[in-house]
Amino acid sequence: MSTSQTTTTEHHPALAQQFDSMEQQQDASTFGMWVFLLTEIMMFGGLFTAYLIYRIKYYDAFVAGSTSISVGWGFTNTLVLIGSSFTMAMAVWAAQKGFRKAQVWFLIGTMVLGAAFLGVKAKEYHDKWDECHIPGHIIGKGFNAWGGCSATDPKLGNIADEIRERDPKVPKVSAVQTAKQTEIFFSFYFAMTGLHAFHMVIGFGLLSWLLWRAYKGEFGPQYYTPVELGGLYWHFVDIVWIYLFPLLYLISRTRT
Amino acid sequence: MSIDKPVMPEKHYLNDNYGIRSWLLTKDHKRIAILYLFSITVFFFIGGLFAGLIRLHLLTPNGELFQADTYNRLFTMHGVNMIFFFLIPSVPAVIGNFLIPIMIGTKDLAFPKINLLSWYLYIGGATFSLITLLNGGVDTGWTFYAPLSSGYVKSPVIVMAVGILIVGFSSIFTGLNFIVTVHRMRAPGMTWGRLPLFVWANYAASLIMILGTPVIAITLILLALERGFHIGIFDPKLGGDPVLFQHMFWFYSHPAVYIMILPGMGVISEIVTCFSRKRVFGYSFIAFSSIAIAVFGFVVWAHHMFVAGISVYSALVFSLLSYAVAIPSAVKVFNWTATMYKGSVKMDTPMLYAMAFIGLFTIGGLTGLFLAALGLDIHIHDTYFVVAHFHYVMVGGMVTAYLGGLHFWWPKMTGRMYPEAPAKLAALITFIGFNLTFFPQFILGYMGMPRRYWAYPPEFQVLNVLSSAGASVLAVGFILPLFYFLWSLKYGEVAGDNPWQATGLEWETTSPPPTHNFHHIPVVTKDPYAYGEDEEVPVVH
Amino acid sequence: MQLNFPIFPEQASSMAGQVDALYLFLVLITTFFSLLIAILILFFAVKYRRTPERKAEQIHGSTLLEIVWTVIPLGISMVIFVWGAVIYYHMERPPVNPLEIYGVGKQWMWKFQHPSGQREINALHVPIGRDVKVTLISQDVIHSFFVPAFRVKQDVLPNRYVFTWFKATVPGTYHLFCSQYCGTKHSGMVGEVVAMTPEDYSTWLASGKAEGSLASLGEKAFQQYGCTTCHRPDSGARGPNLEGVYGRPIRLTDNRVVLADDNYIRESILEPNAKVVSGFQSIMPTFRGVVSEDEIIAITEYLKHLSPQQANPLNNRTSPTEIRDSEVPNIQQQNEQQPQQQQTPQGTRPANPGKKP
Amino acid sequence: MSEHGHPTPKLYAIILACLVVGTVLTYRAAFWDMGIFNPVVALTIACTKATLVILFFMHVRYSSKLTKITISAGFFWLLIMITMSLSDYLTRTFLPQ
Repeated sequence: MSTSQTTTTEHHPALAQQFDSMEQQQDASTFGMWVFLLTEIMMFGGLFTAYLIYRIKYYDAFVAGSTSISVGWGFTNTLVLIGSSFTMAMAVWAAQKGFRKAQVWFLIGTMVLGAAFLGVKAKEYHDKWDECHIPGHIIGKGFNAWGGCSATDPKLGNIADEIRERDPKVPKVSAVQTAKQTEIFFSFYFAMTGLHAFHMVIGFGLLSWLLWRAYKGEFGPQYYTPVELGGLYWHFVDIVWIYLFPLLYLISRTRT
Repeated sequence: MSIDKPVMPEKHYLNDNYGIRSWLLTKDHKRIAILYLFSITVFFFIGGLFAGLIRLHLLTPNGELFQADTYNRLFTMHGVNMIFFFLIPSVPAVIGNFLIPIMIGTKDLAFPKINLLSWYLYIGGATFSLITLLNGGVDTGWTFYAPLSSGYVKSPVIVMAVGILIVGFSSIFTGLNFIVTVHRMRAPGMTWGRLPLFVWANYAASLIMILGTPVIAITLILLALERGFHIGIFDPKLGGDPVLFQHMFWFYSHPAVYIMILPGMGVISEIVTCFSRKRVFGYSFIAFSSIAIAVFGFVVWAHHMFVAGISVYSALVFSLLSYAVAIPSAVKVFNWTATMYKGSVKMDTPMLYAMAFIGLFTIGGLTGLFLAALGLDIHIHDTYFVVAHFHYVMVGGMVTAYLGGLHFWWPKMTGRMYPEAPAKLAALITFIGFNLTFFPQFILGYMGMPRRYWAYPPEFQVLNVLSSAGASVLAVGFILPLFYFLWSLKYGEVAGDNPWQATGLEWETTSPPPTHNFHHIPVVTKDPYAYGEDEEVPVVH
Repeated sequence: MQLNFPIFPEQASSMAGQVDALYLFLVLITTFFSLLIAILILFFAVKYRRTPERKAEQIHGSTLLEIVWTVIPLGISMVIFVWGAVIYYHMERPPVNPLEIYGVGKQWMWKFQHPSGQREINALHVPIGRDVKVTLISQDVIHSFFVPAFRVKQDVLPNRYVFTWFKATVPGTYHLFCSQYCGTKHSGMVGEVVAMTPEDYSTWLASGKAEGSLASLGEKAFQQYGCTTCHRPDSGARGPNLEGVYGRPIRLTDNRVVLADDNYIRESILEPNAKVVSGFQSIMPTFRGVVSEDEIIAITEYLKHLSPQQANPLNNRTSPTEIRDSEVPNIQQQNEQQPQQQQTPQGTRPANPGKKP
Repeated sequence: MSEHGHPTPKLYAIILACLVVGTVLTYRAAFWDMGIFNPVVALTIACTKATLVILFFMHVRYSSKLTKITISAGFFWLLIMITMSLSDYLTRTFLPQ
């Protein structure tokens, strides 16, 4: 299909009936994607706003919470995601140029990196589970009602203690107290990274579909809009992470 | 022109294809608009039923008809139904969906599949939230304030939140489709300065849909998580701040009232010009005031929270900005009035609705000034004054505009005229019933009757009885069109392409339009509302 | 049905007249513009009705007119804004030397406590002619304290004190409503506010069976919960001496300075280690779930009485940010140096002739 | 991308390098005590990185004005939400005289 050199004057098979030309179709689709990303900005924006308010309100607890998540894994994941953004950009470039093989490989690369990111995320979530840092307790039953965590020993108090041992400047905060406020930190941590990971999963699905079509050779210089749109989406998800990393992992690391 | 009787076109979008599949899998924006028309009518009457029961209950002061719990569920379901399932999709998803592509001269919206998807999301989400009715409905009020909704009520709040979330995505996709279509799909010669004001208004409303709706989505997700898992973001027991919920909720829900009213304003601009046979007065001012309303609408939300415990300084800022939104609305009203000046006015049903809109919206808008005035709002906040104000804008404004638009474009949608006499009667009944229902509520509100009260002190009874009496009249006014519209589908006079002798691309194609809207994509050479250029003074009917 | 129903609420507070004046002004504006538009529309519709002889005259617009009807509404709305803001400012400014009453809202009742110890449910007795400050808190969801005759309304939040004030002017019985939807019996969360002449009020106070003043109730609770074990005025105390603390800026362990107001004291009881006073260990257990909102209020009142000034110094402050370092007492030093003596640095403070309780 | 001028793989590689450097820098900077400037620095770097991705990976540098306006609008609205909400939270403690 892609090998048959259609020109815009003829009817390209991928041209939808409501559009007059491939160019109009691509323009409209790309713009549509941007408008969609606008809604995504506002959706994450609601979370960011709420996060900011609580970060100001419960700063110390946020420091304690932030310190308990692994900055190393966060750093690694940032690099992984940036790398995947690069391969995605290259996939779009290859599609534009009509290099079918390169395009397929770059898409595979993006998916591998995306999967690696999700894998690391899963590991981090699992660690939090083990440490009893899953928020959302049923009132009165302690920090995590399911994970076998006891009600009276929220480990976050211990984190606060550790921080305190290293730095006397940090105010003394009781275990229970820290637990409650840090729980809000973890609520944000899981809500934000969870929503982000959810977007990654959707992106992964999109990429698989693109990969299939790319493998069949549907994309070429005439028609590569789906790859372009998938790319925009993937980069957006990357941008969200670029903000999440410092906001969640790097709150006042100087105190540790 | 009245000599040769108009005939129905042979082939049009309604008879292009038959069968349930051709409707449920259609990608034609016109058919999707009809799907929306059916579904929002259903939800309108469900919501109306709840309203009727509320008014019936309030006939007596001591709450004798329903239990308090039932009453609370009634007003919540009324609010949710009317706002999320009727008002927000009403004009954009029905009339806008049908007309925007035709008005700008294109074959369809930019993304027909997404358009169909958004109808499915709408119907799916709305039906999903009606599941709560099996459990008696939700009793949080449509505002879902935490921590009441997150921890105290026993009704299925999460189901409702998910339902509204899904409908929210439907709204986002509709807005997205409109914006891209208006930007990228205009016919040759259709410049921004030639766009019909209806398109401008819907464009402005779409901006709010895509910028505001995602925020309510995330807010409802957090609320559901709070209720399900006690994550502590809104629950003060866990260190959360319930006022934050209000901020996030109103960040969407205040602009959302402009999603509801702006498209209605667009309808009025079309009707007033057509029935006055006049160019619109101050085209660019009306067009830009729509955008101004959409933008300013985003910076005034905390005027819903003046007594909620927000900072004094913040309250001052939000109050000041609230007045900024009043100005463009005033500009529109004055421009419509001026458009009628020295026109050639014919008072057909759509014009009656338009005139009612201008009057009622003026009252609704001006009473908004009461609520934005800080010292005064303290007293009337959360009273029936707010209820009356809101209904003047939403029923007196939006529903009136929607009905006006439906009458105006009914011949275009179905190819047949509605019967004029019962329609005029219905318009009159609606107007009288509406004022009788809601005007007493202003007085009740200033007297201090709080909203959402199942029982009230006896001195408020007379006004409540008046209001309930008005509601029964209003109900007749709303049910009447249902019958004569249905009747007209079979027996209505064949309308012809342009029964109103109106300008605008939608009147240049057949009624009903063909599946691809035009036989040839039109080229626009004239300004909008070019009345009076080739005028032979038509007297229709 | 009462057929001679009122259409205007009673005016029974010092603010009511001001609010009503603005209301009437706005009614005037609304009536004027609504009639203007309605008359114009109807007039045009009749005068310019469609006839075969006459064509519409095409007018494109007029920038001058557009400016006129932009500027005039803008001017009017600015007048309304300023007027409304001035009233609001008066409403929000805390009164000096008010009668302080505490209120607790819960599903679905109001509880009030008078400083002299009277408690009321769904009723509030106040004297006329005196500023009454009501400090409010909710035990569960958000409620709203609304007295239409006084034109006051304030949402009552859980976990945080808010206040409102009024000065009743006319004796009588008025509605008290909860105006923020709060669940099933929202409309049952009503009561009455009884405004009485000062003489009647003192009679009422005397007749009520108060179990002692609010402060004495607080003192009882203070002892009952064993607060005195640590909060003692001697050098060995494990907790800061609370005499004279209320209304003062406090330095915390992390060198921040906070104002010891109602909210701070409440937080310190329920979440003792959130803001620990400099020089002390965070060893106090939480009293959440042990002590009731009513008791917290009583204890706060007791601490207030331990302060040398009777007037609430918070009423004279502008903002906590204005607290200067020199103003901040070091409670620990105070404990060590003058163990037996009740002393508070009064140097920079505006002299407020205080009577000891 | 109708307005032409395409980024090359070389340019993409340069951007990738910049992003990696930015990430390392954020990471390092978080451990230097700069007082209140820590979050400022972190967010500045994040914004720079985001801008690079938007401009080059997402081709906005080569796109129409409309796309640019759309993106600016997104961030502008986000700013409205944040600043207006904070206007309440940051001034709540002040009491009017």
